[in-house]
Amino acid sequence: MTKDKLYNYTLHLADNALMLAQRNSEWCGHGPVLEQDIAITNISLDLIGQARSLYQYVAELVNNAATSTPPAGGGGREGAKEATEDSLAYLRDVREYKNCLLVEQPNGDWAQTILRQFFFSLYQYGLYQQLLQSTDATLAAIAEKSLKEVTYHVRWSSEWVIRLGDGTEESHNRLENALEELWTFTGELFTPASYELEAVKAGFGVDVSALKPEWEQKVNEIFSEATLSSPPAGGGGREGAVWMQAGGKEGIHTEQLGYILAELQYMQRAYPEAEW
Amino acid sequence: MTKDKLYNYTLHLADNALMLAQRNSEWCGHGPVLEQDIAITNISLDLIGQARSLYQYVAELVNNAATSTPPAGGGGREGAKEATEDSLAYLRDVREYKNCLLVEQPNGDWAQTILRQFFFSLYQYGLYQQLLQSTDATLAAIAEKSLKEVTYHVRWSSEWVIRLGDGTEESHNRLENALEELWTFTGELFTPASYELEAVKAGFGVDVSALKPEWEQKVNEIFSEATLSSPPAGGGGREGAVWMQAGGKEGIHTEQLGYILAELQYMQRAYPEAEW
Amino acid sequence: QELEKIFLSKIDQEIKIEPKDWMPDAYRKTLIRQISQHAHSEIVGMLPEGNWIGRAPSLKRKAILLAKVQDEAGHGLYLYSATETLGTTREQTILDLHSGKAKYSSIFNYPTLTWADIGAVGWLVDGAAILNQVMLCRTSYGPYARAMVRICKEESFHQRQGFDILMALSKGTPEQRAMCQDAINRWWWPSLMMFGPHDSESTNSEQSTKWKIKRMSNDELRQRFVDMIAEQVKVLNMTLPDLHLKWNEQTSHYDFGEINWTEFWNVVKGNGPCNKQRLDARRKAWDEGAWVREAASVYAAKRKARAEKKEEKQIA
Amino acid sequence: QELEKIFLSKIDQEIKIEPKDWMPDAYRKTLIRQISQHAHSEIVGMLPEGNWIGRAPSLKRKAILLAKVQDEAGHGLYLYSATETLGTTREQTILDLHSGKAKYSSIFNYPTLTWADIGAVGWLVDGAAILNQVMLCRTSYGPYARAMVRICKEESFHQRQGFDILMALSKGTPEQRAMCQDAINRWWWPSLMMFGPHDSESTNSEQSTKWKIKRMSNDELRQRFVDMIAEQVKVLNMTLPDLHLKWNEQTSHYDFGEINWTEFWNVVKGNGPCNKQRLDARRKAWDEGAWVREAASVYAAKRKARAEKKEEKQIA
Repeated sequence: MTKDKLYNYTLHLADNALMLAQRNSEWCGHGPVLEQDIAITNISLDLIGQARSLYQYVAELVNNAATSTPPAGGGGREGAKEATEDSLAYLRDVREYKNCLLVEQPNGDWAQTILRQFFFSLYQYGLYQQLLQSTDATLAAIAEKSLKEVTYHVRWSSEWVIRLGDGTEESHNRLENALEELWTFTGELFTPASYELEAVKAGFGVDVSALKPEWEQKVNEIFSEATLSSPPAGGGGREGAVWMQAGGKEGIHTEQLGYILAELQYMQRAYPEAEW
Repeated sequence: MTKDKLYNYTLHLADNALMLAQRNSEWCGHGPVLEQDIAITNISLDLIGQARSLYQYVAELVNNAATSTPPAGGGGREGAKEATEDSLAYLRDVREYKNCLLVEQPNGDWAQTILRQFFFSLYQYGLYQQLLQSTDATLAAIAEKSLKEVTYHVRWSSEWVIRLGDGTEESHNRLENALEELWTFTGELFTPASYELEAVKAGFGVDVSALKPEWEQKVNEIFSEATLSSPPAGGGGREGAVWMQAGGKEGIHTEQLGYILAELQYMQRAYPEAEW
Repeated sequence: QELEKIFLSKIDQEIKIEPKDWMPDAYRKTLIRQISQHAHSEIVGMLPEGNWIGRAPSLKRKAILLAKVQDEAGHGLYLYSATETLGTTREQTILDLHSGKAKYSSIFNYPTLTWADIGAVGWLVDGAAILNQVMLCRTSYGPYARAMVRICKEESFHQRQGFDILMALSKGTPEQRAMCQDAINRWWWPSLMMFGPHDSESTNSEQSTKWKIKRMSNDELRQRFVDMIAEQVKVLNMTLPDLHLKWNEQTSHYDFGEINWTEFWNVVKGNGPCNKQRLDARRKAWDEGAWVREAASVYAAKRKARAEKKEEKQIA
Repeated sequence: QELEKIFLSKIDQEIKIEPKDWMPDAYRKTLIRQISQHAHSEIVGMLPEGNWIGRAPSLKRKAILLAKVQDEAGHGLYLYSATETLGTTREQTILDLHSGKAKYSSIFNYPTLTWADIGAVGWLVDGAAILNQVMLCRTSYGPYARAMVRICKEESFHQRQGFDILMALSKGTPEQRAMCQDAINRWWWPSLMMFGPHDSESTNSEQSTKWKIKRMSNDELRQRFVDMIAEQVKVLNMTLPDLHLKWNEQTSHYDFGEINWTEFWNVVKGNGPCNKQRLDARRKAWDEGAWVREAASVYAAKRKARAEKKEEKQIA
């Protein structure tokens, strides 16, 4: 039972990292400056690394639990072989992915990519810091290893938010547009899914709702330095508040994800018997 | 042996129709005017219809030849079930598709879509007219049925070429850009692939090189009415001539096709056991 | 007053109101609002289904889906024409959509996530739409009623196609069956919402009923829908996601649970999962098509001018 | 004349020429042309491989490929810096690429059609590049030689990774083996062309050799490549698509068939399958990045101005 919770929780963390890595990697070879092409690719590589560690852990959980019935979306084909990082990453359909909506959004222009990274990295930073205390040693270890990377991601993306916000009129406007595009997807980060609630109860997971105040404070800080208007109050029915989309963590995605998967999974789907 | 030639030849015709149908269908719901959204979708539907008739015929050939070894790219999975229109349309990889490069090119703007359609429909018109004389009764019948549709496609796309060419300065320029983008892919239409040569010899296929003069004349006619500059002389090493790309008919495609396939094939690849 | 009397007596006698007839301003406005909303729903409705054209799992399904979405474009055309008989232009009507002034059916603000959604949309969404449209075939405004007759014919065909998709899934692999049930679960409640608020909450209904624009209430139509679907779902060997759904011997209808009206109003207000995406897509198509429309009209003018010149010459 | 003597004597003594040293104009020009062409090759070379990042068949392969393409961006940086030591700017160098004035290696004008192409590019294309680069580690211009030393280390790693991809395919399913052979067939001849025309046809070679920019001839390098690959291909249990390929006991080298020089010159002239696509992609990235570069420089200037103001205040 704990295994199941752990399975969903870890998969969620892995899917987040994979999808953002996939999106960022679309920039590789197409960045606005060579140095930044390298930087965004670096972030992509870090995220793939995180995803791999997490998927490997899930695969281990699945394979060890082989006696009990495997949880839905085990990522194995019929008559299942062992789960692997790749079966988990490549062989589920859209409803089984548990990433938040933010990371599957299109790259848009550089401003949108930057802002998406900033929002997500800042969230991941708070998350991994808390995850250091996880009762699950593997998760804590992954968090520790990742935290160094994420610290850099936060710094890099913050600097770019400031640079664009306080740069030219055009870059400022583009960043404001990106904000309008993306803000609605930030609420989900701090609204726990069922398995996150269970994970907190069980002691190995992080209470994401508690991460929000610090996240908001940091966002406001950077936005103010970037001469951006404060993001609108999020959530709920409050007058003038922006509605917050949700669903991704429970597998209800935007229509974007299907297209990501078509590309991501092509080889694994087309050559089911192959090893690479 | 004749079966093999017939197989490749027919598959080539089918792939042409399918890929252009797939491309055109991307406009559905996104066209510049409602009436034209409907029109381009109509063309897409006609082409899917043609592709289906042709694939069905290929499937028949493959299944009847079950005693002899099936030709490469039979589209069946390992331990193959019977070939069907869908196994042929969906289960080959990029090197096995025999469509010309022109039809896999991206839609671009409306001018590019129009010009691609004009070049292709005009080619198809000449082709199907000759195919009426095919010694293969099925191919002749498919040609006859399709010819009515293609006649309309030629008229519709010609009218649009004229309208854009002789419309505004912007539409004129966009059409010229489309010409620069696409002209290089027209030479392949009239350069027979190995299986086309064999098909001509065997009596069931059309000598595409013989279609060229009439095609060029009609293009020049419409271009002149559209106040467009004549397309440059095609092919070969001639000074000032545009180089003509080729390879698609032999399975050497542009990098575009891989992405088309990822989307087109997703469901069939992800659910290999399913019927729809 | 005389005119209004004639108008009302026509309504009474079930004589259709025609474009050239006198009609009250409020009647005209109500119709423009309703028909254009209906037209926009057809056009925006192309998007969620269009999302699966490229990935349809067989050539046959692809052709059927493509033809269906094309039909919706056609329905849009009929309906835009009907609004034009009331003195607006298609362009103005479309701009009202893009500015957010005009609405469209909220159902299209949900995403189509799997192929099964295409089946569920056909079966449930078109199914709900048809009930409304069948009623509208007898609506009091002539052009609207006639457009509806044409639309209804095609629409019932669409519903069967949707059901057919789900039927194939329900007989398929375990994954396909799960996909089918999941789509039904996600589309059921939003389909019920398509009939609008409860009669008691519905602001426009009373007057519309008097004018015989509407001929059945939201709740009546909704009940009819539930009764129909609750039976059909058995054929699929699937269930509807409502614990309160139960045949009621007394009323000879199905009882069913309460709709989440907060969600309903929220999506209407623009906060559905895809509101922004849908409007952005429509605006993009419109804006990127501007040069095409302009070229076409400039060319048409040129042609006309040339033809007139030629004619003059011939006369001279 | 005195200066030229010093310069030549340095070359003679294998002392590196450094940016501040006097050098003949033609030497400088040759270097700018060659190094920038080399830089462009790294950058354009990101595109064919980048085409498979999204579709890499496993997470591990995806990470390796991504890191590899990133390395190429890094190599581009080193080399653009090296050209800057010769008195050009990175921007000017890049604009010359976009205008078609500067060239890049023609090999990148071929499409990557299957995953096996990623293996073949690594093994054959990087393999050919390395032979050239190893030679250039001893080139006479200091910054270029030092950039090459760094690049060579990474590049040989890339070649092994490419070979490793093909190795996995060669041990895989029949489809994978076919994919592997097909990729080798398509990339073999273009790789041989990477060494440039025959020595007898090579216009720039002689002077470059005197100046010790080049230290081996095109044909020598090509022969070395053939000898290496002809052995390695056996490990893969694959073949090279050349009927004339044969070990020659007398020369202790492999004989091989004649290159299709018409194709070679044609692709150089811009008519390869992807010339337009590659340049369009680079121009697009550059143009769409213009506002980003501008914002960054405006911000940097603002920051600097603020810092100076602050400093002034503190001093005052």
